[in-house]
Amino acid sequence: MTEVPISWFLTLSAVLFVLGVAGFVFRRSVVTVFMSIELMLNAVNLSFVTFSYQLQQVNGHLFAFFVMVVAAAEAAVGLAIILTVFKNRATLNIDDVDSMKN
Amino acid sequence: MDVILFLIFAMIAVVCAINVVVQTHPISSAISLVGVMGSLAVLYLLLGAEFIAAAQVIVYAGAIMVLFVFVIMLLNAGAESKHGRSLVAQLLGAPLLVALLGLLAYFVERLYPRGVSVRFGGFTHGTPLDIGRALFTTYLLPFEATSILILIAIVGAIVLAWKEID
Amino acid sequence: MDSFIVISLIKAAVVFAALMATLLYLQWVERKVIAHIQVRPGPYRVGPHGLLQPIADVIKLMTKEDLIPPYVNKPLYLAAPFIAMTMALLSISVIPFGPTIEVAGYKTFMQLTDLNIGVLFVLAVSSMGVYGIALAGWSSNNKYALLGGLRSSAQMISYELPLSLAIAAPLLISNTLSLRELVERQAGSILDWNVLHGPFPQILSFLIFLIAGFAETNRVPFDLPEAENELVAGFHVEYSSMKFASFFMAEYANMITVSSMAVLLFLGGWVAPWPARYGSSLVPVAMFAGAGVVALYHGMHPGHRRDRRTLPVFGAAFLAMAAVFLLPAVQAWLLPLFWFCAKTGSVLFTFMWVRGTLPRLRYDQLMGFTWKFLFPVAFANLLATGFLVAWFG
Amino acid sequence: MQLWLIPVLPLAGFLINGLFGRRFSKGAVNAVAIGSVALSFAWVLKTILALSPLAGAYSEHYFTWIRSGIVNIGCDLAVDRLTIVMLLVVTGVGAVIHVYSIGYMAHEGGYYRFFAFLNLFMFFMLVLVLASNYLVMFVGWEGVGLCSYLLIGFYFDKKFATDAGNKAFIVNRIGDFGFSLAMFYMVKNFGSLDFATVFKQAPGAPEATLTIIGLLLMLGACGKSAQLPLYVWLPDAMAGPTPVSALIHAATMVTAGVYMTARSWAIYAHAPAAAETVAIIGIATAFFAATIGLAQNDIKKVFAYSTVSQLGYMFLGVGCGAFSAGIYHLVTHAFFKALLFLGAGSVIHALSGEQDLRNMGGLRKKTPWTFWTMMCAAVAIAGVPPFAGFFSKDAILLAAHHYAPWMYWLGTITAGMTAFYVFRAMFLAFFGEYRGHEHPHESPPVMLVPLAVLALLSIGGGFALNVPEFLGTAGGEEDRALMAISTAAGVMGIALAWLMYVAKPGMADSFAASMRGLYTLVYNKYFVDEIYGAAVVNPLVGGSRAVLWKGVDVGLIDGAANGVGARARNIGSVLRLMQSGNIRSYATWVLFGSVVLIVALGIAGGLR
Repeated sequence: MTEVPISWFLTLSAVLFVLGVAGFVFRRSVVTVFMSIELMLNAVNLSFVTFSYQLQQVNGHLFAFFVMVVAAAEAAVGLAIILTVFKNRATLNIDDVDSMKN
Repeated sequence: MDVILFLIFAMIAVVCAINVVVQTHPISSAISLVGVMGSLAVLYLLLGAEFIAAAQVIVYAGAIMVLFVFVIMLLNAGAESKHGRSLVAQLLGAPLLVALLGLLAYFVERLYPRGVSVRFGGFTHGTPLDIGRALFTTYLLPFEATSILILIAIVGAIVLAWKEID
Repeated sequence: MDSFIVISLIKAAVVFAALMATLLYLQWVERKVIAHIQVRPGPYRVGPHGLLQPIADVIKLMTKEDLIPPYVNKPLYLAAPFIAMTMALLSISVIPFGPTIEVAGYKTFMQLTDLNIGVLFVLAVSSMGVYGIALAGWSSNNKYALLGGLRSSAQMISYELPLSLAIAAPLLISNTLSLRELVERQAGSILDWNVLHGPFPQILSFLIFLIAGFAETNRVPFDLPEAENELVAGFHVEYSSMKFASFFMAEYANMITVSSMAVLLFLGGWVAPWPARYGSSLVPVAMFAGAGVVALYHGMHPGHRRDRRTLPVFGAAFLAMAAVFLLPAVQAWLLPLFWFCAKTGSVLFTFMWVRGTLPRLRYDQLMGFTWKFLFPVAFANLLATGFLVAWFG
Repeated sequence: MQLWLIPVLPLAGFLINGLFGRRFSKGAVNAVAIGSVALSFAWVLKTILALSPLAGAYSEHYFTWIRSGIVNIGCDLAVDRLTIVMLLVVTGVGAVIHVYSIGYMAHEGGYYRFFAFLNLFMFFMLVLVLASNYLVMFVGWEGVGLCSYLLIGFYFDKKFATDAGNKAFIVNRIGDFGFSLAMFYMVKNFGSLDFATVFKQAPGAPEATLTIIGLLLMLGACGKSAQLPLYVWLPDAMAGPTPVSALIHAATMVTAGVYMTARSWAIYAHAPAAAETVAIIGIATAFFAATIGLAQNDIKKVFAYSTVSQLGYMFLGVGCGAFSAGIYHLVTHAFFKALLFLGAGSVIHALSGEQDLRNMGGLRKKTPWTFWTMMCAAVAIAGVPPFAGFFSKDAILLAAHHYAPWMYWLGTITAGMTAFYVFRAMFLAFFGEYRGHEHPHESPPVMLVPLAVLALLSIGGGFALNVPEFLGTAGGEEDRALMAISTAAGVMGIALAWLMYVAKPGMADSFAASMRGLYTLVYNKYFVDEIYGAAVVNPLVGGSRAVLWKGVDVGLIDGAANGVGARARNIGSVLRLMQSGNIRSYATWVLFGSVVLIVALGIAGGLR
């Protein structure tokens, strides 16, 4: 058996996605939460590429590519927001950032 | 051979992903995440997605994660503080996660019987040539839209970071 | 299958050995070059003309106490030099040194492996290189190291942009991402090299590539991460012994990578500047012979007592090399290798030359230079090339 | 033939002046405004030359405007002889009045605005005239209404001016309502709004249909042309600048109703009841307005009621079946009434804004040009041969005599009254002693030249331009006796005015005192405005306050809106407990939602 069942890839993707969700829900550091989002995006990308293989067409790769672009934009803005929040409140704990103003 | 490769890198990915979640220090999480991305790149190669694999390393690991590491270093973020709590997350979080994973796995298994399988070289249309061709014909408008998005993100990041400390 | 693995292993061993030797002696060469620019002899004590100096350095570094400060983040502190070294060496694996050759009945490339996305691979690996430095700076738990790491990551992210854009321009002309095909499309004479190619010579992007390459390898004038007079050595201030050596070797390996990439992308790889029928195959012969003669002459009239023995030996060796180049059996693979090494060496010499000439930039100048000058120029150049390719292609 | 150029040239003038006029010098504004109208006039002349002798209609199709079911309405323009007459009046008189406005408006604010509006008016008026179907005509119809509103309220910082503008606009809505209904009815019955199609089908249509259409169209015409009972806006419209009164509210726009009725004569010809209604309304308005005119002291009001009265004459002519006579009177009226208004403007200008006849007098010496030119117009309107008014009025009265003799006699009495009140105004203004305080001065040449031009037209326009013959419907045989009677009525009116206001100045007052009640009634315009106010306006306002505002708006709409808001707040105060601001809680809720979604999808069978 040298071939990998396609469901394994999808299951791996699901596992990674759930781990990302877990990070989002249980971590308190803003940066880690942010990285959990990236982890989820990666998991979804894996699904896209897998589907692309299954359907033998390149569209899934394009979606993955766009996800990367959006992730890059999101990282730039998100990290800038984190910097601003840190400047203003001197905290990286996500539970401290629960009101619009101090 | 393909199965062995898959199992190795899937293992690395899962272990690193768990590490991302359980590490209390952001930089450890970040390095683990780089590990996840690297092993995912290998899996992409296995699926015939050469370009995406390279882009994964260049964009994700090489740019986005470096940015994360940079910010963590800049803020000198230590291990996360333990105070603060979310009752909802504590009570509902774990059961819901288990439910989600179970549902996803169940549906994947139900929807994808064992017949379809992946073999290295089974898909050869993931070259930069194919991606580029699709990107500049079918997906031209989304592509241009993302370039605008990037521009906006740059401007937004600069505006946000420009603000002086109050 | 088996022969493939065997050949690959042999090639890997050969390339690794050659690379290590080059890394060792590159430092000697650099010290010599800098010394001569500054009108002093440089290493001279260990071995003839200091030729054994690198060996001595290695022995010294290996036998030194490997000190791990108590306040560092140990796993990352240990991983950082390893990452830096690995990433630096990894990109060598896709760089071709010459065309297909036939050794003992086996046909093979003078290259560890040919990827059809070789250029992307090199970019990807080099973009990972920053982790070594950043992590080293952070895990050392030292403010100078942290500053060095911060600077280096910001600098490398920033300079990667013009670097990629500068790479994209010749790729547009050659229309391939495989490093091997890239060279094959520049075959012919010097006028077919991308740097001088046809209606759109890439001189501008070659210069941008070189400048960004200096920054990517943290070389003078962009060596702020390790600015010794303000950061007392930057990110590797807490490292000693072989770990310190790893960073050094990584830097030199990166230099070699950047130089060979410049050669492959812009200078035609292993292709001779003009076709063999006009005598390009005689150039190495003439060079080695000339060097041999000069060495022999100086051996007759030695400046130092020791040179009386060493210089004639070297002269004889050079003459022997010249003779080897005349053998038709080896010419097929030796000539391309010679041209590749000669070109890479020239670029490396430029690196050293710049280091010996230019002062270090200030940090804001460094960032302003790339974002406000290099990036727009690279972009404009890429746009112009794109339009020209679309127009004439 | 590029008919579209005729209206579009003034439109271009409007756009240029309207958009950039603020930065222009007065000279530039003049050049643009008058140039565009003059070019339009020139293009009309060229059109006439190119199309003569113009036996039938010539039309141009530009694009399909509305296509829906059976209705296919194009943006079409057409020219026939009727249109030619109107075009010449509109562009010719329009151009003259533009020139006059240079002098009149020289010291007013909003100079460029005034000319921009005038040009816009010209555009819409020309569209109205050139239209080849009712809808395009309606566009022009509404457009001139808009311009009328804008120009009546030109001095928008004065309350009475804006009120007058509102009144004109609202009263016209009633008429436009009739016009729209007529169009709907036409589409329903004829399936088209094209003049040619409708008129071709008219002879075969049931008389009831045609009568309804005719009456509805008449309602529209009554609004636009200030006929009973919708005439009340026109006297108030004198709040606008005098050139506007001359151009819009005497010469062109108010005659649009007459034009429209004449244009639709094919319908009226087969709907005698509707035609008779038009005639009755016309003669009633003519008589009624003339009586009011007898006792007015504001010089512009006198002429305004005179305009209403003369429009009544035109309707009388059209209603009697002599539509060419009505148009004939329309043309001559455009000359002499425009001249009267411009002369009045010149007087007002001379007296720096004084409009009350009681504060004038003896201006004959001070402003000789104005006096003599206005005298031409006064004689013309009085119906003295061979001035312009004589011919056209006589044609109408002749037709009326054929139609119903009582209309002729009422018309003749009205003619006498017309002569009386016009000359009353003339004598009060120009004879006797000066009773005012300002220092009168003659107007500049730029105002006097248009007066002279119009005076020539008032003198010679009658026999030089035989409109009925041009329109191909020459009137019946001449009746010298009837002619003599109507002329005598006019002369008698003049003589009476001379007697009462020049020969024995005290006589008018004693006469008014002796008939106190009647005089008060007439002086107060029969209290029509007050009656309308009590009967229509106040109940409407009161009803709106009580029912629409307090009941519907506050009770129902506000109540519903506030009720929805209050319920939402109640619900929100419960849901708010979930909005802790804690991001991880939110994430957990999102997770919860996605799990529910997947389960729901699975149960529904979406994931198969």
